Amino acid sequence: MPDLGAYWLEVMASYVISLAILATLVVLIWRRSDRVRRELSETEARARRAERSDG
Amino acid sequence: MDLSVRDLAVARGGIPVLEGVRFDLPAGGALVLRGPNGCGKTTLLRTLAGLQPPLEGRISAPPEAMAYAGHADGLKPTLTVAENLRFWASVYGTAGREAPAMSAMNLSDLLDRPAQTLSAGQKRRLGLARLLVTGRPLWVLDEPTVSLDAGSVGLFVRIVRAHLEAGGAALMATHIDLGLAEARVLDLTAYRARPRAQAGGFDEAFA
Amino acid sequence: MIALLGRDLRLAIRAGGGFGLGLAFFLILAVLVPLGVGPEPEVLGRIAPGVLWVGALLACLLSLDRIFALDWEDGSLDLLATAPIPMEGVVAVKAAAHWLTTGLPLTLVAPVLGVLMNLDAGAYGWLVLSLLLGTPALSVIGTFGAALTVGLRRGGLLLSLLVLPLYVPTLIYGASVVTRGAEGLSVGTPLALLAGITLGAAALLPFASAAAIRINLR
Amino acid sequence: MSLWEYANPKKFMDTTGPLVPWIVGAAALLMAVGLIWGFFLTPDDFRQGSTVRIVFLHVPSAMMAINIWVMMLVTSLIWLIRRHHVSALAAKAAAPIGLAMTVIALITGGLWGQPMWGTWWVWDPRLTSFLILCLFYIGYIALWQAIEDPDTAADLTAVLCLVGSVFALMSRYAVWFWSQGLHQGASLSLQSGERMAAAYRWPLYTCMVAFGLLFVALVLIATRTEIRARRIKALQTRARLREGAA
Repeated sequence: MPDLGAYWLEVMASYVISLAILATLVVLIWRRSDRVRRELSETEARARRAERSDG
Repeated sequence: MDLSVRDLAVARGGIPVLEGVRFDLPAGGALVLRGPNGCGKTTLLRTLAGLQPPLEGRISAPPEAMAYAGHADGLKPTLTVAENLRFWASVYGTAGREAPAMSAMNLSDLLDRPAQTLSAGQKRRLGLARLLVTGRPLWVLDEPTVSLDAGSVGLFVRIVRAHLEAGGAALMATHIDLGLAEARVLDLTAYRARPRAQAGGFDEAFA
Repeated sequence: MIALLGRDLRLAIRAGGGFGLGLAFFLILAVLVPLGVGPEPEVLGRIAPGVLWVGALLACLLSLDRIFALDWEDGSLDLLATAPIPMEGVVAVKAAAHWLTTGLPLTLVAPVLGVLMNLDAGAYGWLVLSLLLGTPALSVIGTFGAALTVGLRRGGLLLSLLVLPLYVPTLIYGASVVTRGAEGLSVGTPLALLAGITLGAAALLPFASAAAIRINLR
Repeated sequence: MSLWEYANPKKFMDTTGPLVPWIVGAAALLMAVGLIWGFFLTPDDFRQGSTVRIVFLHVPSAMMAINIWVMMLVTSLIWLIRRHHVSALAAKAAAPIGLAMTVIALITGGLWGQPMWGTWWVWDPRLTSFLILCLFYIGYIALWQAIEDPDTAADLTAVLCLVGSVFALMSRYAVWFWSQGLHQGASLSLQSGERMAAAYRWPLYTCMVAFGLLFVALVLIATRTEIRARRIKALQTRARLREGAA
C-alpha cells in the first residue's frame, strides 16, 4: 500500500465511496436486466401459447 | 365545405384502435358514430378535431371550420352564463351572437347565474350554446346529449336540424337514438384495428 | 387572446385565492427569517436581498400548478386548443396572467418587507427594479413547468423539482443586483443578464410550453 | 444501411447483443488498469501530496457527467425529429448513470479540495455547477417516473432536456459570476488535470477511456432492458385486447 501521507482519509474515502456508487449502479442495472429478461421470456411464452390455443 | 376522411388510423396510448376509417360528410349532412364503449369514438373525434395526430390516413376539411365539444363542457364555475358565452364569442371573433344562442337553448332567464349553480342539464345546454356562438359550420360532438332530459334532447335535435338546413354539418358520437331521420349512421366496429405483428417479431411499436 | 387574459384575471379576482397565497407566504417568510436568524440589524441587512429574492421565487412557485390545472379539469383546455387562437398565445397569456396576479404584487410588497429585513437604504430601488425584471421570467419558466406536469396526479412536487434548477440564473443575477446596489457597486452586468434571461425566456419558452401542452392533450 | 436502421428496436437488439459482453469486459479491464495504475503506481505530487490520486476519479466522472447530459440531449433531439423509440429509451437509460457520475464528481471534488479549504464543502463555482447538474438529472428522472404513457413521457422528457440544457449552460456562467462577484473565493481550479506531469497524464487518460467505456456498457444494458420492458407492456396490452375481443 502506498504511503498516503497526512490526507490518507480523503484519498481512501473518495476511492471507497466512488467505487461503492459505481458498484451499486452496476448491480442495480444488472439485476433489473435479468429480472426483465426473465419476465419477457415468460410473457412471450404465454403469448405464443395463447396464439396457438385460438390459432 | 365538406369533410372527407380516407383510411384513417388512430391510436390510444400508442396502441392502434381504429384503422381504415373512411367517410364523407357533405354540407347539410349529419353522421352518427355508433360502437361499443372504448372502441375509439372519442379518440377518432379528438383526432378529427386536431387534438391528436392520426397514425396514418388523410383528413381533409376546410380550415377554421370545426367546433369541437367534448364530454366536459369547459365552463368556468365562477363566471356567469353571459360571461362564459361572451368569452367564447370574443375568442371566435363572433361578438353579438350570445343573445340568439342563449334564447335558442332557452337559457335567457339564467343570464346572470354563475355556472356553478346550474344543473347538469343546464350546463350541457350552455355548452351547446357555446357551439352556436362559435359560428363554425362543422360540429364535432362527443356524447352531446348526455345528462339532458327528453325535452332538452328534442330541443337539441331541433337546433341540429336548423344548423344542417343552414348549410352546417354535424358529426356526433352518441348511444341514444336522436330521431334525426336524415342522419347517416357509421358503425366503428367494422374498423377495429387488427393486432399487427404476431408474437415473434416486433416493430417500432414493440408489439 | 386579450379576452383570455381578461377572463383569467376575472377568475383570479373572483376566486380570491390567487392573490393571497403568494403574498401571505412572502410575508410569513419575511417574518420567520429574522425570528430564525436573530434580530441583529447588520446580519439581517446583509442577507435581506437573498432572502427577499428567494421568498419571491418560492411564492411564485406556490401558485404555478394552478395555472393549467383548472382549465384541464373542466375541459376548457381542449376547447382552447381547438379555438382559433394559437396555443403559444394561450400559454403566453397564462404566464402574463400569473405574473399580474403573483409576480407584480410580490414586487410591490417587497420594499415593505425590506424594511422588516432591515434592508440597506440604497437597495430599495434596485430591489424593486430587479424583481420587476426578474419575476416575469419566473412566471414564464413556471408556466413551462406547469405545462409539463398538467394532468399528473401529484404534479405539484414534481413541478417545483423541475422548475427550481431553471430558476437558478434569474435568482443569482436578481439577488446580486440588489446586493451590489446596496454596496454601491456597478450593477450593469447582472442587470443586463437578468433582463436578457427574461426577454429570452419570454420569447422562446412559450413554444416549448405549447408543445408540452399539445403532447399532454393527446 | 443508414444509421437510422439501428434505431429499429429489433435490429438494435440483434446488433448490440453480441457486442455487450466485449464492451463490459473491456470496460472492467480498463477500469481496473486505470485505477490501480493511478492509485498504486504514481508518485506523490510535490504540492498536493497523495490527494492528487483523487484526480483519477474526479476528472473522468466530471467529464462523463457533462458528456452524458449532452448524449441525452442528442438522443432527445433524435426522438423528437425521427421518432425512434430506441433513442428515447437510451436517454432514459443514461440518466441514472449520469446522476451517479455527477454524485461521484461532487464527492471526489469536495474531498480533493478538503486540504486546501479545510472544510468538506465550499461553494466553489465548479462544484456548485455540478450540484445544479445533479438537480437537472433528478428532475429528468422524476419526470420519466411520473408519466404512465411511454410515448408522452418520451416527448415531455425530451422537451425538458432541451430547455434544461439551455438553462444548465446559463447556470454554469451564472455560478461563475456569482462566485467571482462577491468574494474572491478559493476557486481551486480542478482543471489542473491538463497541466499534469507526464506521470499522471497517462493513467488519467486511461481512466477517462475506462469511464467512457463503462458508460457505454451500462447504457447498452440499460437500454436493452428498457426495450424489453416496453415489449412486455405491449404484449400484455395485446393479450388484454385479445381477451376483450375473444
